[in-house]
Amino acid sequence: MTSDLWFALMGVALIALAAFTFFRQVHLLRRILAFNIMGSGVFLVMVGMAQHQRETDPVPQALVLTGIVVAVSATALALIIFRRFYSVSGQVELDEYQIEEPTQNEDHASDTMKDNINSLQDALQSDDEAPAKPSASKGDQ
Amino acid sequence: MIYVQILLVSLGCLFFIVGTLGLLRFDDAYSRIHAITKADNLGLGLLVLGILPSALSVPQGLKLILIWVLVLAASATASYLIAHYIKQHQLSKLPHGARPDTTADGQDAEPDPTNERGPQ
Amino acid sequence: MNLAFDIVLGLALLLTALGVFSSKDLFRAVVMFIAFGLLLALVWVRLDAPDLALAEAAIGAGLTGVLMIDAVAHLSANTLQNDQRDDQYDHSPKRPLWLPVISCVGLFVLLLGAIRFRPEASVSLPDMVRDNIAESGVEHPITAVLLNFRSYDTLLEIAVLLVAVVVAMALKPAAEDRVHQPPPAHDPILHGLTARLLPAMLLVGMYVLWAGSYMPGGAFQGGAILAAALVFLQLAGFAVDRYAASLLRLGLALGFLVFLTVAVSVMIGGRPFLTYPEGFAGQLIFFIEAMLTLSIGLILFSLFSQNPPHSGAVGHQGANHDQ
Amino acid sequence: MIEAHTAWYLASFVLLLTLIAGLLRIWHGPNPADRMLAAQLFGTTGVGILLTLAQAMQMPALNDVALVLALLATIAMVAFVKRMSPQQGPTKSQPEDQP
Repeated sequence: MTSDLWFALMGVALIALAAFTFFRQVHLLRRILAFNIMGSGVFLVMVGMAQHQRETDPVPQALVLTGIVVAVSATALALIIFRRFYSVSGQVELDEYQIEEPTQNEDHASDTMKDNINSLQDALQSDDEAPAKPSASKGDQ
Repeated sequence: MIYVQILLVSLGCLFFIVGTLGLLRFDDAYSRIHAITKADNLGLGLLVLGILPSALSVPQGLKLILIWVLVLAASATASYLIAHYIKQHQLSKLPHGARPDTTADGQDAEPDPTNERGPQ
Repeated sequence: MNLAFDIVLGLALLLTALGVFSSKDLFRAVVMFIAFGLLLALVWVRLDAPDLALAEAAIGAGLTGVLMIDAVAHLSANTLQNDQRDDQYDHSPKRPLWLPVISCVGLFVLLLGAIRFRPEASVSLPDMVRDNIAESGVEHPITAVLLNFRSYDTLLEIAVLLVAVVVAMALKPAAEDRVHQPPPAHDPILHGLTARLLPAMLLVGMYVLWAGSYMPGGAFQGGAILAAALVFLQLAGFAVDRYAASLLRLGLALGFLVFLTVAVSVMIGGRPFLTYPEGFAGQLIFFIEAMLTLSIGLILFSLFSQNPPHSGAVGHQGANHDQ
Repeated sequence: MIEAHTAWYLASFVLLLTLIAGLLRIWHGPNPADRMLAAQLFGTTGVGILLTLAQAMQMPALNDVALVLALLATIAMVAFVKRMSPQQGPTKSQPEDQP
């Protein structure tokens, strides 16, 4: 039992738990958090396993270094898309498990992710007409 | 020399323990700020002093001191910022002995319902 | 002692991750995530990877935390009702449990199996790196891998970053949709700290970049520090994004363009793509790295500053009032 | 007399334990400011652990990591204070109060 192997096992546990959370939660921000931690778990497995077999190995470390920077930019982009989605639709989750009535956007009845993307696109295109077309699903409460 | 180092590092660790204990045990946010600054200033300072004799070269030693100075400046500013924030939004009750009429800060921030105690 | 430290550190990492996953309060999850980043930096130290610790300290404990706090603030600037509704979803009978459980258990078993029955590596990469390091132009093996042995990765990585920032710019709300926030309150103490800290940050960023050729450090870590410095300035109330708009556009693509230009121009001399002429490798790598640092810093900063401002949902509220 | 690097490990181990104890404050809150305070202490303790580990593992490069961490220790706090408005209840949003 070396510490490299131990941290690789921790990485495995992180990946599994993050996968659970990713599919269990609907809040997009929580999914982004879970996805980030899953990425960290993958990095741990990569470096830990490579170094468990041999000595300190610069190649996986360099790859993971690239990965960390790509991961942060992907997270930042995901957050931008999430916030844009939130300000357009007023929702923090995609509509798959919607309990309340669906959004009253122009292209009504959005039960699927695809429709959500459509509504986002519509709102983006109609940006100049009105200050965003929000769904009213939240205001009705 | 080695005994002085052991003493300094142990004292530094002790201040970190005390700071964490204060963070956990004090029951208002202002006192907690007081607790963590002990760890920041004294704990890390003593730790750096204890490590200095083992520094490999003069630049390394200067770097250690620079780290301490940076943490001092950063933690002082962070403490100020968070205290200002807590006071401004009345997130915590005042520590003992402070006069309540100095909290208002000229605005009508309403008490936070998530705070168990609420400002009195 | 050694192993005990690692075991406790690993368990603490797992504990913070569990804290992130199980917090009902979104903000608590985010603070736990910041703690997770810090512990991960310590784990990289224990895995003999100070380069990764350096990047993680700047990115995991710094930048990502700021991005997340900003996003939560964006949500709570409107209302946290969504969060409460989220709890309802959690207990909704409509949500099947089999998908999370199967994916969790399946991944766990598969990965454990992969670790248990791993194939023996047929080539020793560390040995190959050690044998060729003298020709690479730098002394630090990780920089050699990133900018010489596997420079494809780095080139494509900077391209990916560039694409991300272009997408972010495309998603920016139209000008009239944006409500201009009042300039942040002038805070003399924060102002003073930032003004004194900025030279230190730039200096440390440059030091880390320069150190990359012979010890842990390099373009990625330097870029992350530069980005954090710019984000710090922006948060402290200096309108960096407005002052530096033109510089930003220029700097975003600079790293990629310089890297590509060097990579292609060596082909004129009849050498393969992405190799360096003998004798110039060290200088060229440092030049590319300097440009990469600038680009990475500016890209990560604009991914932060391109965020729709908090007023994004103000339009939403206004629409509610109209009804 | 224990070996020098074991003593350094011991110091970093103690600091790690205080770090883990600090997690409790992040968990219990009660308000966001308390959680951020705990995160601030995390940064400083992290610097302490890195400095002691640099001695224990004979890795001077870790001092650079500690330096970066010390420089960026306040950035999350500044983001919190500047961006987060404290309305956490069911009240509708109000404009951020700027003094």
